[in-house]
Amino acid sequence: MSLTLLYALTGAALFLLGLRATLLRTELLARVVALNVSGAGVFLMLVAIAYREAGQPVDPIPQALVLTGLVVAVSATALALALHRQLRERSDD
Amino acid sequence: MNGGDHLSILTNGVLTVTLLLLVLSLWLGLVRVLKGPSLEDRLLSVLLLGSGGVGLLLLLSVSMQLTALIDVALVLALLAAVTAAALTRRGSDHG
Amino acid sequence: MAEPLALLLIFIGLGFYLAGAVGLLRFPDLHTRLHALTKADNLGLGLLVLGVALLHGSLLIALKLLLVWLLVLAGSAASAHLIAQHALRRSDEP
Amino acid sequence: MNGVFTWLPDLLLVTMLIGLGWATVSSTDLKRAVALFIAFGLLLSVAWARLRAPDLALAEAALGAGLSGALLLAALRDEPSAGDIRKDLPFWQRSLVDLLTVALALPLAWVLWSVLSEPAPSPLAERALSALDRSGVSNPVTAVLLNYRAYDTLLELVVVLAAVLGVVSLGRERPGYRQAGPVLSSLVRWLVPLLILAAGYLLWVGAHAPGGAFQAGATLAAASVMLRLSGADRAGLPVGLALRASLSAGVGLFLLVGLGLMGAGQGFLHYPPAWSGGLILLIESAATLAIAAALGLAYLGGRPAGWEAGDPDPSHKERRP
Repeated sequence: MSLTLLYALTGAALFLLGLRATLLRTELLARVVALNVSGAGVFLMLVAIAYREAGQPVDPIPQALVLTGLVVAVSATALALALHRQLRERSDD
Repeated sequence: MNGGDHLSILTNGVLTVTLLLLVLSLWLGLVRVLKGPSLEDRLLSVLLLGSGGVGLLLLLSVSMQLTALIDVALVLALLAAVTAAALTRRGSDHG
Repeated sequence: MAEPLALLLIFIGLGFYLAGAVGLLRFPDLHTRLHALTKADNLGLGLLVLGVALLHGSLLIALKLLLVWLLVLAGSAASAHLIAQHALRRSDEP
Repeated sequence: MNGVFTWLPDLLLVTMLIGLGWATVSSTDLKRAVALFIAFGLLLSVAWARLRAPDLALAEAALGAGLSGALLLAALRDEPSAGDIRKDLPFWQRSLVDLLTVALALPLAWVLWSVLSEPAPSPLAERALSALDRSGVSNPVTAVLLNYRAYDTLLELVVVLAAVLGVVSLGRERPGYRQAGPVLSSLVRWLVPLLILAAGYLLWVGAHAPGGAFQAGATLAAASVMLRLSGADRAGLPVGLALRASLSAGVGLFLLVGLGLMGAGQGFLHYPPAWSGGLILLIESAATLAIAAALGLAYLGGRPAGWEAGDPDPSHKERRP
């Protein structure tokens, strides 16, 4: 068991937890949060794969992918929340 | 957590113990996030988690010999108050 | 003999963290919990910062660490105030 | 060294992450879920640090603590009540999802286990690292983002822009906040300049140390969030044309540089080594501005006053923080 494997398996667990909740929850806000947890799991898998023991340089490519992914995930969350708000405002009338 | 060369093996071992203790106290603080009961109570422990996170990053900056982690701690410290502000602000009069 | 001293400082600092966490858990209401929390932030992180600065042994890094501590101090004081005020206001109006 | 002992902190951290993730997604109380998710983000930033990804830790610290928490708390404010509105799916659907999860879990765990048990050399990583001295920067992550895979980053910026245009086109912004009291306004008065300074610092060091446009943009956006929370309705964002210009600055300058290089006989975004350092800094500065404007606008949650040409200029309503 290596540090890579430990964190990659954690990432896999979070991915599955989030995915399951995204499918099961019915409230939109809860779904958005669950999807974010799921995405974090994917990021964790990628970064764990990029990890190298001290003394060797880490793999910069997955890290760069995840860096842009973090910003994209937040923007997508903002879009989902805006959609959610519109949906509610329109169904209230 | 792996150490570098200029620290003795003993120091590294002790640092691991300190990391362990800090993560442990965060575990304790986390129970309050889970129990609540109010949102304020929960975010109070998120505050503890924030300063605990800063502490963890600083300890890791020694044990992993990665001084860039101090910059991360700096950003985390700068944003420590945003969550509390976001929680406690009320809408403007027309809102 | 900077290393043993540094580690000692870090340990004492962690004591405050643990005490803060236990206080957060055991104290009965929001205001006493706020109190427990600020101890961890102010003293715990302060001592930890001192120890870490000794271990790094560079003046520039020490200054940066001091800045980190001051920022957390100011941030947590402001947050604690905001949360206390908010809770007070909420209990005023049913 | 004795492996298990040095790993105990990691084990605790990992169980904390999974526990928090579990509690977050299974909370019926939405307030609880949001508080837990904010805590989750904080720990994630420590995990990135532990995995020797300080670039990611910086971005996560700025985004998790500054933006997504505030975004979710604002969304929570709109929720009608904290009442339990959960509707459970029918039994067969729940069983189907559980079955699907297990069916995914087993092969995923098996693949990770068999692939990652032994460290394998990564030829791509070696190539990326060996070309570093020709990339114009010495931070490998920045080199990947803005040199080797500049295409990819350009398109990521387009995605962010598209998402924010989606937010803007959906409707008006969320109502603003009351004027801040003395504690918050004095906090904002020194915090916002420091955040701007920190963003500039991150942009600058990104060439040779952890940092760069994404981290700097997220930090700058946090300053905007802070301004908005203190009662400044514009959140520090520019008005009208200037806002549109800053939103599109990243994609625009990126394209301009790419096309310019094509015109000069190079490939699209194929920097001449002597110029690459300067070009990368130029693109990164524009991208920082664009990301900050986009995320700041995303926090407003819709079209701000003054977005349309016909809207009255809101700048006279701007209150000083």
